[in-house]
Amino acid sequence: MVLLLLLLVLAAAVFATFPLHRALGRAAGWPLALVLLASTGLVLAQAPQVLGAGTPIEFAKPWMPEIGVELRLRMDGVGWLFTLLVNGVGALILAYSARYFPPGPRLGFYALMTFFALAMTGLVMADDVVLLFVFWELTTVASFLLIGTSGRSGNAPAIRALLTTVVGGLALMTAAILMALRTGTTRLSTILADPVWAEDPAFSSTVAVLVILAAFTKSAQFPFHYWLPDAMAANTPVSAYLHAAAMVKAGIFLLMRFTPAFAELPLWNYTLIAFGLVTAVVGAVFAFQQYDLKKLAAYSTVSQLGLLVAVIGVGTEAALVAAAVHTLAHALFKAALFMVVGLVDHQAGSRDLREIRRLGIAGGLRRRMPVTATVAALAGLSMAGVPPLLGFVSKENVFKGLLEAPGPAWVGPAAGTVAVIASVFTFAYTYRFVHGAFWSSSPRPDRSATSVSEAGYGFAGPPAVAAVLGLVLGLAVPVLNPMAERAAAEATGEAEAEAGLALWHGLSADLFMSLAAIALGALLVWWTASGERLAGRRLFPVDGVIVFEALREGIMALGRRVGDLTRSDAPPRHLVVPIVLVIALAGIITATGLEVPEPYGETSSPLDWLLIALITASVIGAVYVRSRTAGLVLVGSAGLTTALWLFLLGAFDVAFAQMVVEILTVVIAALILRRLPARFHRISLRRYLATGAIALFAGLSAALGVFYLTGRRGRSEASQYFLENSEEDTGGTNVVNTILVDYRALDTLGELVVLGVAGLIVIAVLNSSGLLTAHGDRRLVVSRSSAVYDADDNTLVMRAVSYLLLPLIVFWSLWLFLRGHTDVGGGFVAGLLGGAAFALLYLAAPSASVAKIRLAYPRIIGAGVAISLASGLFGYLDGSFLRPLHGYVTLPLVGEYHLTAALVFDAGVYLAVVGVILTALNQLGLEESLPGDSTAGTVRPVRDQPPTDDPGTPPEVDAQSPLRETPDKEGGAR
Amino acid sequence: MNTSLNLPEPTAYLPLLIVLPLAVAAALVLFRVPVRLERALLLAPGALILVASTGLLWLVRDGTVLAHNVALWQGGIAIPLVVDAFSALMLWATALLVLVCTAFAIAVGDDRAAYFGPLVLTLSAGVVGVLMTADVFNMFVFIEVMLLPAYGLLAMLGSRDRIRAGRVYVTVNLLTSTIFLAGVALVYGTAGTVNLAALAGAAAESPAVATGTGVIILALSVKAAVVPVHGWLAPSYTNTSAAVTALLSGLHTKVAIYAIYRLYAVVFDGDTRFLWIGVAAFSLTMLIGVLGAVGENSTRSILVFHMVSQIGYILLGAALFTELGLMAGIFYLIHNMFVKTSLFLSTGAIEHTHGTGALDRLGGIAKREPLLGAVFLAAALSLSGLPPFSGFVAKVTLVAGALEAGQWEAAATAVVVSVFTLMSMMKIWGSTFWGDPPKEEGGDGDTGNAGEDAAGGGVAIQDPPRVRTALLLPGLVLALLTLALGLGAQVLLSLSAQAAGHLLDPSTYVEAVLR
Amino acid sequence: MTLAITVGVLVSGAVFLMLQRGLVRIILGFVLLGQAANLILMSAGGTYLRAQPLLDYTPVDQASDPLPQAFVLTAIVIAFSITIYMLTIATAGCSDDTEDRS
Amino acid sequence: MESAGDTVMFVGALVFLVSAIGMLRLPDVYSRLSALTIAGSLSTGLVIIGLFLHQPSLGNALKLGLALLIQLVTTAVGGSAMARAGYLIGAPRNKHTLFDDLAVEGDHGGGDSRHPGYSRPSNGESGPENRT
Amino acid sequence: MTLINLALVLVVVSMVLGVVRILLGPSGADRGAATDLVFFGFVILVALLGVRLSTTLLVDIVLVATLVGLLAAISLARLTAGGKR
Amino acid sequence: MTPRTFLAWILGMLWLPCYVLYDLLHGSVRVSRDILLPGDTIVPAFVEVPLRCRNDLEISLMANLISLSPGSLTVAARHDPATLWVHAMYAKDHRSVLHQVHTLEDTVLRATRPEGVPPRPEDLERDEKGERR
Ligand code: NA
Ligand code: NA
Repeated sequence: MVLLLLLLVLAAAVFATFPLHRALGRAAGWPLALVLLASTGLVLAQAPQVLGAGTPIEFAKPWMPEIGVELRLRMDGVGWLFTLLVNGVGALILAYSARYFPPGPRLGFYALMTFFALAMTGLVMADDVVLLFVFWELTTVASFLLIGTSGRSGNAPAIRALLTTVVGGLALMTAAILMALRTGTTRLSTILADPVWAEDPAFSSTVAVLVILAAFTKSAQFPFHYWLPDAMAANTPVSAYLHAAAMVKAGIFLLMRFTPAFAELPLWNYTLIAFGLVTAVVGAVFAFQQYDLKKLAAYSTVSQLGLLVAVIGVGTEAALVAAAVHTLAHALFKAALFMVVGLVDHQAGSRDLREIRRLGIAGGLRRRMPVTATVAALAGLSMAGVPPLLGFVSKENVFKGLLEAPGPAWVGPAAGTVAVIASVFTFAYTYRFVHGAFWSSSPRPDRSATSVSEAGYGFAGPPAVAAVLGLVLGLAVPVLNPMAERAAAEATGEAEAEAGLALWHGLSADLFMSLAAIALGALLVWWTASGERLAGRRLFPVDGVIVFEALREGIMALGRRVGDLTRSDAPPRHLVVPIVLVIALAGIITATGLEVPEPYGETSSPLDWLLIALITASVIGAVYVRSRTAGLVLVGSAGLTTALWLFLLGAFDVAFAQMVVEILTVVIAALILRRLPARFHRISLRRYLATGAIALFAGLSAALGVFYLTGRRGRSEASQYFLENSEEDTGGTNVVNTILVDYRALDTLGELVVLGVAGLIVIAVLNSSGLLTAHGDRRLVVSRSSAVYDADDNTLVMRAVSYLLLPLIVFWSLWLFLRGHTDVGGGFVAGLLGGAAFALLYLAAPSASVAKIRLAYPRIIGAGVAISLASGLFGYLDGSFLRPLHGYVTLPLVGEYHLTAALVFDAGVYLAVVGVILTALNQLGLEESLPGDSTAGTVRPVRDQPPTDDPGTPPEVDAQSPLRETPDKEGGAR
Repeated sequence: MNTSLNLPEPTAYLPLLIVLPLAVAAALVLFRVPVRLERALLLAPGALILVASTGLLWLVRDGTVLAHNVALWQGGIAIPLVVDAFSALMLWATALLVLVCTAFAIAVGDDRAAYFGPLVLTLSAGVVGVLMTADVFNMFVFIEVMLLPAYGLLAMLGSRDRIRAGRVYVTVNLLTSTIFLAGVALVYGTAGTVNLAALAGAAAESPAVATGTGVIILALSVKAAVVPVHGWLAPSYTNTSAAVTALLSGLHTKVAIYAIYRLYAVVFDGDTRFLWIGVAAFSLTMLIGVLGAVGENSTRSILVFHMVSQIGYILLGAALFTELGLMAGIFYLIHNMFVKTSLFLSTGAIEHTHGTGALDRLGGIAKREPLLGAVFLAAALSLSGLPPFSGFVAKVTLVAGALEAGQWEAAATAVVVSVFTLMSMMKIWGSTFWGDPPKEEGGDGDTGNAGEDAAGGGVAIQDPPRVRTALLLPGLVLALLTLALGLGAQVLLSLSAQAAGHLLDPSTYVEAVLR
Repeated sequence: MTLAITVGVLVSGAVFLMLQRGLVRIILGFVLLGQAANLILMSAGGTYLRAQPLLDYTPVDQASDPLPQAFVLTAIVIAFSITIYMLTIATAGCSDDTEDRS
Repeated sequence: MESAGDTVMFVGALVFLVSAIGMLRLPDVYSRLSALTIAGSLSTGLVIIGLFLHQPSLGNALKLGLALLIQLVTTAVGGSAMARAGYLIGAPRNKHTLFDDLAVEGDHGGGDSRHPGYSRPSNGESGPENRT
Repeated sequence: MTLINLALVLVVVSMVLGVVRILLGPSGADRGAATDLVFFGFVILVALLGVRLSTTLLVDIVLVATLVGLLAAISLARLTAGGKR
Repeated sequence: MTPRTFLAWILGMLWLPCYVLYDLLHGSVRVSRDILLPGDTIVPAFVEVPLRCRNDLEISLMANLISLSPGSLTVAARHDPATLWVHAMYAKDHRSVLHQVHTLEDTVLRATRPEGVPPRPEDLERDEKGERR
C-alpha cells in the first residue's frame, strides 16, 4: 500500500503543479521539492523492512486482466536504492530550479519534472513487465518534452533522443511480450525466477539481446551514446536530473533487474563488458576534449555509465555491490556537478571554459564563487575516485568487480586495465573541469566580470548537499552495506550477499588500480596541458548525430520513392491494380484447378448466339471508336442487348428497367458530351496493346468465373420460397416486385437513398465547382439568320408531338406503377417512364430556360425517401420496420383492388426516381453553370447562349425576358 | 386488413438506427430550417445512435447476439440485422466519430455547403447498415449508401484539385463495388444464398464458394486500402476538407475492415489455409504505408499514408485468427479510428487556421497553442504505440498475438514500423509545432543557455491566427478518449475479447440470425 | 456458356475502356462493367429456367429464379445513380482528361 | 393467322435489312435518313402488325396500334431532328445537290454562287458540297 | 417459327450494319441516324422475341420502347449540333 | 357547314392514311431500288415550301408526313409565315418538289379542316431553274 501511496503522492504533485505554479511561479519548485523530500523520507522509512528484514514490499491491483497485466509494484533492495535516488535527487533539483530560472512561467517544466519523477518511481517499482514498459516509455516521453521545450535548439536533439530511446523501448516491449508468452505471466519477479532461463539458452539469448538494446539506448551506451551530449540542449536542471542522476540510470536499473536471469549467459557477460568498457573509454576521452562544461559532464556520464554496464556484465556478487554503490556515488557527484555548471553559467554568464577564463578574474572564478568552487571540488574528487570520497570507494569496487569477469583468465585483468584507462581520463577531465572553471584565468580579460558573484544559498544549497553527501557517505561508507548487500543478493538471485564496503580494506589490487588511475591521470593532465592539446580535435571521421541524420534522410528518401509509386490522380493507374489482382486470382484458381459440379440443365439456347454477335459488335465498336458520340451510343447499344438478354432470361421487369435506364443514360450523357471535345484522346500503340491484353485477360477471367461458378446447381431454397409463398405472404404475383417491396424492401430503401443522394450530390458538386460551358455553336456552320437556326420555330414539331405523347406516357407510367405488384411494372420502372416524360418536355422546349422545370426537385427526392421511410415505419403496427400491411378495397371502376403499404413504399421510389431525373436534366442541361449557381433546389436563371462580346459580364437576369432569342439580336455567324 | 397484428419485439427497433439519420436527412432536404436548428438536427442522430449503441454494448457485453429479421420474414429469407459485441463496438465508435467530425465541420463552416447535412446523415446511415446487416447483398447496398454521400463530400469541399481527386475515389470505389457485386453473384451462384448465417462455414467446405467470397474480400481489401491496392487513398483524401478526410478515414476503410473480419470469420470459418496470404499482405501494408508517410511533406498526406500502414496492423489481427490476435485487431481498429480522426482534426484545425498543411510553411505552433500541441502529441504518440495512450495496448496485444501465433516476421515488422511511425509523427511535430514559423527570422536561438527563458524566447509574430476553441474541441475529445482507453484499457479489451469470441465461433451469431 | 461468353466480352470492353485516358471513356467502361455484373447475377440464378416469375402467367416449376432479378434491378438503379454523378464530375470544374498534369 | 404473322414479320425484317444496307450504301446523311425512315415506318410497322397477328386481342390491338402510331411519329420527328442537326454542323452532302433554299441571302462569306446567302465559312478548302 | 428465326438473324445482321455506320460516321448526324436504326432493330427484336417466347407481355414493352425511342433520337440530334436547340 | 363539306371532311380524314401509306410504299420502293441496285438516281435539293397551314398542329403534321415518306425530309420549319424546308432526294426541279408537297398539304388540310382546302398560293417567284430571283 505504501508503494501505491508513493505513486499517488507523486501523481498528486503533478496535478498540484498547476495551482502551485499559478500561485508561486518559479518558486513552485520549493513546495514540489518538499513533496519529493517527503517521498524520500517515505522510502527511507522502508529501509528496515526492505534492507533489514530483506522482505520486499508488494502491491498488486488488476489493470488489464484480459491480457493478464496488473498494476503490480514491488520494492526490493534494488528498487529501494533507485527509488531513493529518484526522489532524493529530484528533491534537490526541484529546489535548485526554484532559483535557477528567471522569474516567469515554468508550468510545463515543473509539471513534466514531477511527472518524470512519477514515471521513474513507477519504473523502478514495477513488478509487471508491461507496467515496466509503460513507465519506461513515460520517462522517454518526459525526457523528450523536457529537452524539446527548453528552446528551439533543443527540438532536433529531443527528437533524436526520442527516436533512439524508443527503439530501445520497443525492444523492451518485445522482450516483455516474449517473456510473458513463454512463462504465462507478466509478473516480473516470477518471470525472473522461472527455470526457462537456464533451460532454453536460445530464448534467453533473444530476450537478453532485447533487454541489452533497451538498456543501451536508455543509458547511452556505444553506439547509441550520441544522444546524451546532444540532449544537453535541455535546461541544466533537466540534464542534472534526467541525464545524469535518474533517467539514464533506468538502463542500469534494467540490467541489474535482469541479472538473475542472464548472469550465467556468456552473451550477456561479454556484450555488457565489451560495450561498457568501450563506452567508458570513448566517453572519457570525449569528455576530456570538451570546452563546454555541460558537454564535458555529459560525456563523463556516458563514460561512467559504461563502467557501470561493464561491471554489471560481470554478474558476480562483488560486481553487483560495486554497481549499486557506484550508481549512488555517480548520482550524487554528477548531479552536483551539473548543478554547478548551472551555477557557473547563471552567475558568470557562460559555461564555456574559454569564456570563463577570459573573464580574467585573478585567481580564477573561485575568488568570486568560493562555495561553488568547493562544491565542485568535492564532487570532482569523488568523480575522480580520490579518497575519502564515496567515488573512491565505488570506483575501487568497480575495479574489484571487473577483475572477477567470467571466462578465460585474461579477461578479468584486461577488463580491469581498460577500466583503469577510462579512469585515467576521468581524473584528467575532472581536473580540466574543476581547475579550468575555478582555478584558472586569462591574463588578458575581454569580458566584464563585474557582475559575477556567489550564488545565493537557495541556489547553491542543493549541489552542496549532494557533494557533501558524497563526502559523508565516503567516510561512513559501511552505512551502505545493508543496501549494497540487498541489492547484490537480489541481483544475483542469492539469499544473502556480503558487501564489506569500507574506506580501507588493505592493499588490494583494486587499491593499486585506483592509485594508478590517479597518478597516470595527473601525468595525462600535465602531458596534454590539462586537455588543451586534445580539445576540439575530431578523433573520428563521423559522429553519432551525423550517422543518425543520414539514416533518417535515407529512410525519408526511400519513403518518397515508395510514395511516388502510387502518386497519380489518373484513375486508370489505380484501376489497373485491382483488375490485375482479379486476373491473378482467376489465374491461380485455374492453375490449381477447382472441382465443380456439372452444369445443371440446359444453360444455353441458340437464340443466345444472336445476342452475343450483337453485343460483340457493339463492344468492339465502343472500344475502337474515337468519336465520343459513337462511343456513347455503342455502349448504349450493348446496354440494349443486355436488356434483350434479360428478356431471354425471363427477367421482364429488369429488362424493362434496363432499357429505359439505357435511354435515359444516353439522354443525360448527351447533355455532358456537348461540353467536351468531339473525339476521345488518342491511344498510343503501346497503351493499346497493354490495356488490350489486360482487358482480354480480365474478360477471360470473368467468363471462366461465370462458367465454372454459376449454373451448376438447382433452384435455391430462397428462390423456391419466394415462388411458392409470395402470393400468400404479400398478395403479389410479380415475385420480383414482391421481393423488391416486401421481402427485401430494405435493399430497395437503400437503393432509393442511393438514387436520391446521387441527385443531391450532382447539385452540390455543381454548386461548388460549376460546369464546363457548352460551346456548342462552335460546331455550327450556318448563319444565325438561317431558318434552320431558329430554336423556337424548329422545335415546334417536337413540341406538338411531345404534347401529344405526354399524356400517354404519364398514363402508362401510372398504370405500370399501380400494377407493379402483380404484373410487369413497379415504382422504379414507372418512375423512369415518368422521368422520361419530363425528359421529353425538356428536350422539346425551345430553350433551357423554358425547359426548366419549376418544381423543387430536391424536395421531390426528399419526399420520396420520406414517404418510403414512413410506409416502412407503418410496419411497426405489425411488428417490424417495412412489414407490409395489405388488404383489399373495392374501388368504383376497378373493382376489388389489392391495396398494400408496399404501394406507398413504391410511391416513394417513384417520386425519388422522377426527382433525380429532373435534377439531372435541369442541372446538367444548363448552357453554363458557375460555382454558386446551383443552390439547394433552385437554379439561378442564366442565359442560354454564351455572350458574344464580353465574356466577363455576369448573366443578365430579368431586364428582358431571355426566354425567346431572336436571330438578329446576336448578329451574324462567328 | 389483417386481424392479427404482431407486436414489435425489442430487437425490432434495430432498423431505427438506420431510419433515424435517413429521416432527418430527408427532412433537411424537404424543409428549410434555421441554421441553429439545422445544426442541432445534424448532430442529433449521431448523439442518439451513440446513446443507443452504448445501450447495445451493455446488452451484448456478455456475448448476447441481438438479431432481427426485417419485416419478420422467416430466417434465411428476410434481411437480418444483427448486433453482437463487434458490431456494437463499431456502432459506438462510428457514432462518436460522426458526431465529432460533424462538430468540426460545423466549426469550420463546411456544413454550409449545399446538402452537407443530408449527405453526412445518409453516410452514417449507410455505415450503420453495413455494420448491422447479415446479408451480403444488403451489405453491398449499404456500402453504396455510405459511398455516394462520400463521393459528393469529397468533390464539393476542399482544395481546387478536389474534383480530380474525387474521380480517383469514385472510379476505384465503383470498380470495387462492382467486383464486390460480382462476388456476391458468384456466392449466390455456388451456395444459393446470400444470408451470412446460412453461408457459415461454406467457404471452408466448398472451394467454389471460397472463390466467390474471395472475390468479395478482394474487393473489400481495395476499399480498405491494403497494399498493393492502396494507391488510391492518397490522391483521394488529401484534397478534400479535413472534416471529410477525418470522417472517411474513420469510417469507410474501417467499415471495409469490419466486413473483412466478419466475412472471413463466418464464411471461411477462419480457414487457416489462407491466413499466410493475409500475414504477408498486411505486413507489407504496414511497411509500405509507413514508408510512404515518412517521405511525405504535408500533414495531411503523412496522415493519409499512415492510414495504409495502420490498416495493415488492424488486419493483421484477422490474419492471425487467434483469440489474442482477433482481440488485438479489434482493439486496434477502435483505437485507430479515434486516434487517426483526432490527428486529422487537430491538423485540420491548423490547416483551416493557417491555410496550409505544408510542413515548410508552418512552425512554432506548440508555443502559441499548447493545448492543440498536447492534443496532437497525445494522438501522435498513441498512433506510434507509446503509453499511456490506447496505442500501446493495441500494439502490445497485437505483437503478442503475432508472436503467440509464431509469426515473428510480422511481429518484427509491426515493431519496426512503429519506429517509423514515430519518426513521421515527429516530422510533423518538429516542423509544425516546434521550430520557427518560416516567415520570421531565425530568432536568438541560444536557448541552451542557463536562465534563458525558453518560453519567452519565441519570436514576436504579427498577430498569428489563433485556432478557435470550437476547432480544438473535437480533436481534444478524441485525444482524451485515447488516453482513457490506454489507462482504462480493460473495458475495451474485454469487449474486444467478446467480439473476437464471436468471430472465432460464429455459432451464436448464426443461430440468432436463422432463428 | 453463352452467358459466360457475353460476360467475357462485356468485361473485356469495360476493362479496356476503363484503362484509357479521359473520364468519359472510363464511365462508358463502367456502364459496360455494370451490365456484365448484372448478367453474372442473372447467371447465378441459373439459366435453365427462363420463364418470367410472374405467377399469373407462369407455373412455379418453370419460373426463373426471382431473387437475382431483384438484385439486378437494385444494382441497375445504383449504377444509374453513380453514372449520373460521374458524368457530372466529367465536366464539373475541369475537363474530363485524367492524365497526370505533371 | 400465325403463319401470316410469321410472313409479315419476316418481310418486315427483310425490309429492315434493306434499310440497313441503305444506311451503309447511300451517299450522304440526308439520303441515309430516308433509308432510316423505311426501317422506322415500314419495317417496324410490318413487324408490329405481325406481332398483332400472332397475339390478336382487343388490348393488343389498342397497344400495338398506339405503338405503331408512336413509332411513325418517332421516326418522323427523329429523322427531322437529325437532318436539321446535320445541316447545322454542315454534314457532308451529296455533291449533286441541286440547290439549297436554306442558305441565307445577304450573308457574307463564300458559298454556292447560285445561293449567295449560303453562309458557310470558306477557309480555302473545297466547299462542303464537293465533299461526299 | 423458322421464318421468325430467320427474321431474328436478319435483324441482328442489320443492326451490326448499323453499328458499322456508327463507326464510319462521318458526321454526328450519320451516327445519330445509325443509332436510330439500331434502336428500331431493338424494338423489332423485342417484338420478334415476343413471338418466339410466346408471351404477350412484350407488347407492353414494345409500346414503351417506341415511346422512349424518341428521347434518344432527339438527344443525339441535340448532341450532334453541340447542344443547339 | 353543309353535309357535303362535312362528308368531304370525313372522307378527307379517311383518305389521309391511305395516301400516307401509298406515299410510304412508293417512297420505300424508290429508295430501296437505289439501295439495292448499283448506281443511284439521287438528285437532292433543299426546297423552301410555303404552306397554307394555320396552326402548329397542321404544320407538325405536314412536317412529320413529309419526313415519314422515304425520299423526303423536313429539315427546318417556320411558324409564321408557315414554311417548311424540305430535303428531297429526287428533286427534278423546284416546281416538282413544291407540287409534291402541296399535294400532300391538300390531303392533310382536307382532313384537318371541315371548311375545305384553301387554294394553293402562288409559289415564290422563281425562274425556270427554280431559283429565287
Ligand atoms: Na515547418
Ligand atoms: Na422521309
